[in-house]
Amino acid sequence: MSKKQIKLEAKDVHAYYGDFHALRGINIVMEENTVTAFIGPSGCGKSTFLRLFNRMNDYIDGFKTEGEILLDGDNIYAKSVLVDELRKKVGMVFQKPNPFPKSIFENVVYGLKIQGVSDKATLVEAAEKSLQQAALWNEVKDNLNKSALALSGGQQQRLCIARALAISPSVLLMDEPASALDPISTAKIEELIHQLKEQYTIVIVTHNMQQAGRVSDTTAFFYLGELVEHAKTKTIFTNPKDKRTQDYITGRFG
Amino acid sequence: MSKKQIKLEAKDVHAYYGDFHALRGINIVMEENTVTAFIGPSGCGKSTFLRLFNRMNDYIDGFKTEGEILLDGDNIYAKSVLVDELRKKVGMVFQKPNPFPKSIFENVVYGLKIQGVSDKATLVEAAEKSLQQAALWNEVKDNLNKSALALSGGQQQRLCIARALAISPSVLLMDEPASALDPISTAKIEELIHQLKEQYTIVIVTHNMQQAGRVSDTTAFFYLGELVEHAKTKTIFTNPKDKRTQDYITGRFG
Amino acid sequence: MTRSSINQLKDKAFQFFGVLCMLIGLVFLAALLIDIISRGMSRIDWDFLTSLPSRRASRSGILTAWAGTLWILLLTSIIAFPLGISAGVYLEEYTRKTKLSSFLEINIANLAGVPSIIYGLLGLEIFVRQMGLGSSLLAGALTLSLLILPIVIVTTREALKAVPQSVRQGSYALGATKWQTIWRQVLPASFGGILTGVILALSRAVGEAAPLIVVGALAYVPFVPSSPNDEFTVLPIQIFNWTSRPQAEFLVNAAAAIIMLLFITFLLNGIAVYLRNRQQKKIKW
Amino acid sequence: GGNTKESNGTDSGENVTGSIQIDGSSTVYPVTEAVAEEFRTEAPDVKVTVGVSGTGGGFKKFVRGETDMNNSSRSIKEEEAKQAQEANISFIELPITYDGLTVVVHPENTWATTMTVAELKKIWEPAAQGKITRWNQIRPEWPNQEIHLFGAGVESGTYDYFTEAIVGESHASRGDYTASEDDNVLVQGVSTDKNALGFFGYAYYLENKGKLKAVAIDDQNDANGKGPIMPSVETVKNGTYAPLSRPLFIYVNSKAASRPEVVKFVNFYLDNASELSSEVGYIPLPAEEIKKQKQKFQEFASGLKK
Amino acid sequence: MKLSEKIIESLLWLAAVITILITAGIIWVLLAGSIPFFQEVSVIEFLTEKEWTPLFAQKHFGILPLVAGTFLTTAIAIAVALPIGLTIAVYLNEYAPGSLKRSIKPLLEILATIPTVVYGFFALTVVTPFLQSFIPGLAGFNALSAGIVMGIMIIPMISSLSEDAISSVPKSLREASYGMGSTRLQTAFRVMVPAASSGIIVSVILAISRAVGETMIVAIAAGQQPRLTLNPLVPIETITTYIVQVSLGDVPHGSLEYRTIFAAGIVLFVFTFGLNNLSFWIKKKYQEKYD
Ligand SMILES: Nc1ncnc2c1ncn2[C@@H]1O[C@H](COP(=O)(O)OP(=O)(O)OP(=O)(O)O)[C@@H](O)[C@H]1O
Ligand SMILES: Nc1ncnc2c1ncn2[C@@H]1O[C@H](COP(=O)(O)OP(=O)(O)OP(=O)(O)O)[C@@H](O)[C@H]1O
Ligand SMILES: [Mg+2]
Ligand SMILES: [Mg+2]
Ligand SMILES: O=P([O-])([O-])[O-]
Repeated sequence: MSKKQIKLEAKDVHAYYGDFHALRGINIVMEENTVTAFIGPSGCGKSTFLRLFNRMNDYIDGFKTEGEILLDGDNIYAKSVLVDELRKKVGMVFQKPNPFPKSIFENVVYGLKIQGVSDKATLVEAAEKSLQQAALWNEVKDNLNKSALALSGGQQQRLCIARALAISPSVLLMDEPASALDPISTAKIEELIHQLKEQYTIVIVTHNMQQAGRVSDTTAFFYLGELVEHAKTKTIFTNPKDKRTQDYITGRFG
Repeated sequence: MSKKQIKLEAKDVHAYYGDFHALRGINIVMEENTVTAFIGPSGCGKSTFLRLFNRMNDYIDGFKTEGEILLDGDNIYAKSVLVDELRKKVGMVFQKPNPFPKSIFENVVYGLKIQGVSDKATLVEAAEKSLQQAALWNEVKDNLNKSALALSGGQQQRLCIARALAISPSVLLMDEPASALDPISTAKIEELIHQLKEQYTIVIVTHNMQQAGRVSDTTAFFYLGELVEHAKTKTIFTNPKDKRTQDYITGRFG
Repeated sequence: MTRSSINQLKDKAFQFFGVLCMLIGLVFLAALLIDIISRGMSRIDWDFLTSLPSRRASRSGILTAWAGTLWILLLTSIIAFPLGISAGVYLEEYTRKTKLSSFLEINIANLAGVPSIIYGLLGLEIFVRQMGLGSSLLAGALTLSLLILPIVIVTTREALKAVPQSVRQGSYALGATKWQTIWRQVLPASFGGILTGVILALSRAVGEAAPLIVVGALAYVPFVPSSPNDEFTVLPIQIFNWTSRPQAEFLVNAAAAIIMLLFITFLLNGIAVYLRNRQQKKIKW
Repeated sequence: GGNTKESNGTDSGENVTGSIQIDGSSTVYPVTEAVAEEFRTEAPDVKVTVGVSGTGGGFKKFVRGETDMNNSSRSIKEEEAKQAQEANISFIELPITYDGLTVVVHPENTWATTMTVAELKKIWEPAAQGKITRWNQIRPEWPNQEIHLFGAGVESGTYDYFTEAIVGESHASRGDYTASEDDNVLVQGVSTDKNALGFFGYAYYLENKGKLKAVAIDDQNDANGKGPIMPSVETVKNGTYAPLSRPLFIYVNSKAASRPEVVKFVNFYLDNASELSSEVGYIPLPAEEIKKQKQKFQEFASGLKK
Repeated sequence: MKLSEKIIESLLWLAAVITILITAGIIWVLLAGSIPFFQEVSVIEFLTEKEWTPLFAQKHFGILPLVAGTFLTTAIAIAVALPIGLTIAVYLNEYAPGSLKRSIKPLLEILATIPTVVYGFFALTVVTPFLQSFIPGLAGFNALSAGIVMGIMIIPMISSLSEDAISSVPKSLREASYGMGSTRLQTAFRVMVPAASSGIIVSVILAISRAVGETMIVAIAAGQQPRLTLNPLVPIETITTYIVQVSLGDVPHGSLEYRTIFAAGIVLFVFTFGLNNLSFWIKKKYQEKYD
């Protein structure tokens, strides 16, 4: 792997839900156009950490964070940062597909519409492009006005990816994007991640070790709010440094 | 493994939730004083099948079953069977610990009380015995009147096991009994299963392959409502006959 | 201005408007309470609580009214609660999704929405006339019982629903019958919730005037009822009576009686809220 | 009740118990309420309830024997008496005080200080319904504003009396006005509405003098006073406040009058009617008249004993 | 099943079935009262006549003035409660910190627990004089202040039920919207409110039904004069007030006048019954959508 530009960086990040100390001093660097997988047992803080990168935790009562999160070298928690602008740069895909109860088309162009784009042609064009990127276009192109809720789970998840791509982010955060899906859909999503990596920096949380192995370049193992180990995926899976990583990988717990 | 008495048997069992065909012709035999593990991907019907053995599905609207389930050679779905009597012979432990919102003592003796036992001494004796069997006695003996909800998750689960043991069943059904627990509690429960096997016939559903490997004598792999393979646990894990079993064991899906 | 800052501005503006709307509600509430307290507080003393009604405002008290209210509360509880809780238990624990059960459900939702004055007409015709109870406490209490029955049923069901299925399953798995499970596990576990609902229903009954007017409870009743067959008056009706008198002093009396009525209502609601919170703290499923 | 001896109402000390149900006129209500209240000290164990159904509403119950006494602001009608007879009920009528029906407007109403009976008729007759809706339709110089009417409900004696006296036919009037058996509602209505015109018993006017203005009434009959005449104790007593002066009554059921607590109550009523009725704003009957009524009732009550 | 179990179940069943008897009782009472009425008064007259003077010598039996009065006060109440209630619901859901939401919701709900006589009293003695100070033509009894006060009373119905509806929209939708860079306002009105629309509509319908059936506020403060008008400044009479008025007069059993209250009652019942069924139906559909 050649040395690339640093895209995301966390410096001594702590996070608290009220009194509960959920993240304990995390330092990590993620490079441009790579896929980083977060793994670790349930409750270790993977999601919490992931959501710091687009400030999705902002509205949670009692949530506090310390330290710095840098996107392209700028602290995204600086006072001057507009959260909605940040989120346009950092897209997110959730564990369970969460399409809006609207048509497929409306889902994809939602992000553009709230930015004030109303020109029909632009919207149509953007919709097609992102649906194609998300490998969904062929399946839905004749039914753009159908309700998104009528799609299968796997299709819905790809729709959510298309929706995120439509506003041209540079980073894509994915929190267990395939855990609610069947094996075939999962394979499609993994394939998609592989393609998207060319243009996007991707961070993916997963419970499925095999999946981490298949899709990611580097893997970070979290345990009880700490980042235990971050290294090339192959290294983590074949030759982990830490005993806890070893135990987790081999299924001693989790 | 020497040839033992047949304890449980299913003959061409089908089950339906309304129109949905959840179990498709299951045949299985389980011997006395063994531990059988049910594994398989989510939704394959493990829980549905397990709950047939104490007719726990009876109250579900639209649930229907066909075929025969035999306990000690008698069909438990025969007209003459009293469900409450059956359940005294076939105990059950659930995925999430579900203690009653009462004291520890009241939890353990509940089964006896509803059978009409009201002699204080008998109850106290029974409570101690089952709590000891469940390896919980030492931790709670001074606090028998404390609310069961104040126990930790692992303790609660052992309490639920003690509660099931108190009415002296001969079969114990366990539906992912450790999946909501931390590694240490999990280890305790596994240890307990090992001990209980001497006196009880145990059926355990689990998602954790390692766990199945550790606790069970035989393992049954379910897929899409079918029983794909049932064999000695070692055989299943090292030398499965079916391609699907192989795929599942190695984490190709699930 | 950029698109984004316009959006931010709109966002802020709405936030301001939201606070304003909340204030409208709260200020109105405060104004109402302050107005009534400032009018009526000085009128409340021992004499006021223990005097019979009189044509002279300054001598008139609310003894008969609050005694009537207590009677009504008592009788209504005795009638409505066993009935409502039983119906709630049946609907939540026993019915399968049959035509009857969904019909019952629609029916109860409807009953809950029937205006209270219609219950008054029902009470007038059935209890006062057909059953010949006259404008008695019993007739009033029966009428109010029917009125709050849907509330009791619905809140009982809510409370039962809040008991996790796992508790029932735990009980069944130990060989308990259905009724044993309900009686020994489900009802005790939902007791707090049921009690909460029941108290809320009572607080509704305390404040009702319209159906009682229809069953004929508006008269000069200068004695404390001593049996369910006596005629009666209750606080809301006494208030209604006094507000429709022209003399200013009676308005003071009305305000004072309102304070007492609000006191009872808030007390009941307070108890309900307290119980609900305690229940939520005590049992975390 | 242990009172077997003939009671004349003044011999207290004996413990009378029982209950008395009274209903009827809202005009008479204040007097009966006052009497009932004072009677509590006289006979604390007698439960007296007083309803306000209006004279007509009260009579309907009275003639079926559902109540013991009826307050009435007019004499019983023939058909009502007939119904009583059919139900085997006999009764006695006792006048207790005088009232002057008062026509009132809002205090800020500067124009309508006097009105003739003819003008009142023009406003209230059935034909006026939906047509006479503005003050200047009555006198052109009055303002061109809506007129809001408040008056007694149709079950009331006041309504019967007023329609009889003004429209010329009992029970005939327009229907588009705020009609209430409860005179207090009418007071409320008129006192908060500048365009209001209403009528009710003198007592209610007196009680609310500050918030209401009475209208002087001209019956255009010089025989009983010249020109417009204001209602007052004087004008009612001397009969010049015509045609809206009237006596008020109580009616007592004969079966009830054989019960000692009722006898005691009625005697007490007559003894105190003058004082209490003037206290609540009515015009007492002359003393001899009261005496005569007591006599009459005593004969009636003792006649029942035989 | 054991016998005792059977007996208990039957008793509980009986309790549940009593609710059907109550409904049947209501319908029977209303019909038994109004069928004789409609034998004397044609339904056509009842529904089309423009005057309601059943108690007078010249009887007119047109329910329209009462319906108009009911409609007027209800419309005013909803005009007050809907914007305020919905705004509060959205505000509490998207903006207010949890602690504020937890304290404001019960505070506002106090508004719904205050007995309605109290509101009537307040409308008559405070709100009307207050409004009269800048609306000169306002009568002492009027639809306006009764409607406003009724509107305030039902704010918590709309705000709480709508808030429940909005917060039962899966959190994932809100996250999706934020994740795309929406502001809270955009999230609220483009995603949450549309997704919760059926619940919100249900809350509004129930509020309307409540306002239609509300009695004491209008009986005390809106007047007792049936008139076919939409002018909120003059005394009017609602269906409920009419029933109270006649009940106060204690019209004797069996007369035509007595039956008018059942005829009026059946109209009221039909209105609220229709509204409640509509809301129930919407709610059912909505639940199916999300489960
Ligand atoms: N909103 C919240 N309030 C309080 N505690 C929270 C909240 N969200 C998460 N936590 C706690 O923070 C810890 C980390 O949670 P997080 O969701 O980041 O874990 P995770 O690694 O993503 O787990 P999973 O694999 O189950 O998704 C957990 O202990 C969790 O209980
Ligand atoms: N009450 C029910 N009504 C309808 N369908 C049901 C019900 N319970 C289970 N099912 C369906 O039956 C199938 C088998 O469910 P079951 O719970 O037995 O799976 P499982 O193997 O135990 O899965 P898991 O590992 O997730 O517990 C699933 O597809 C499930 O959706
Ligand atoms: Mg997570
Ligand atoms: Mg399962
Ligand atoms: O109430 P009335 O005196 O007018 O019958």
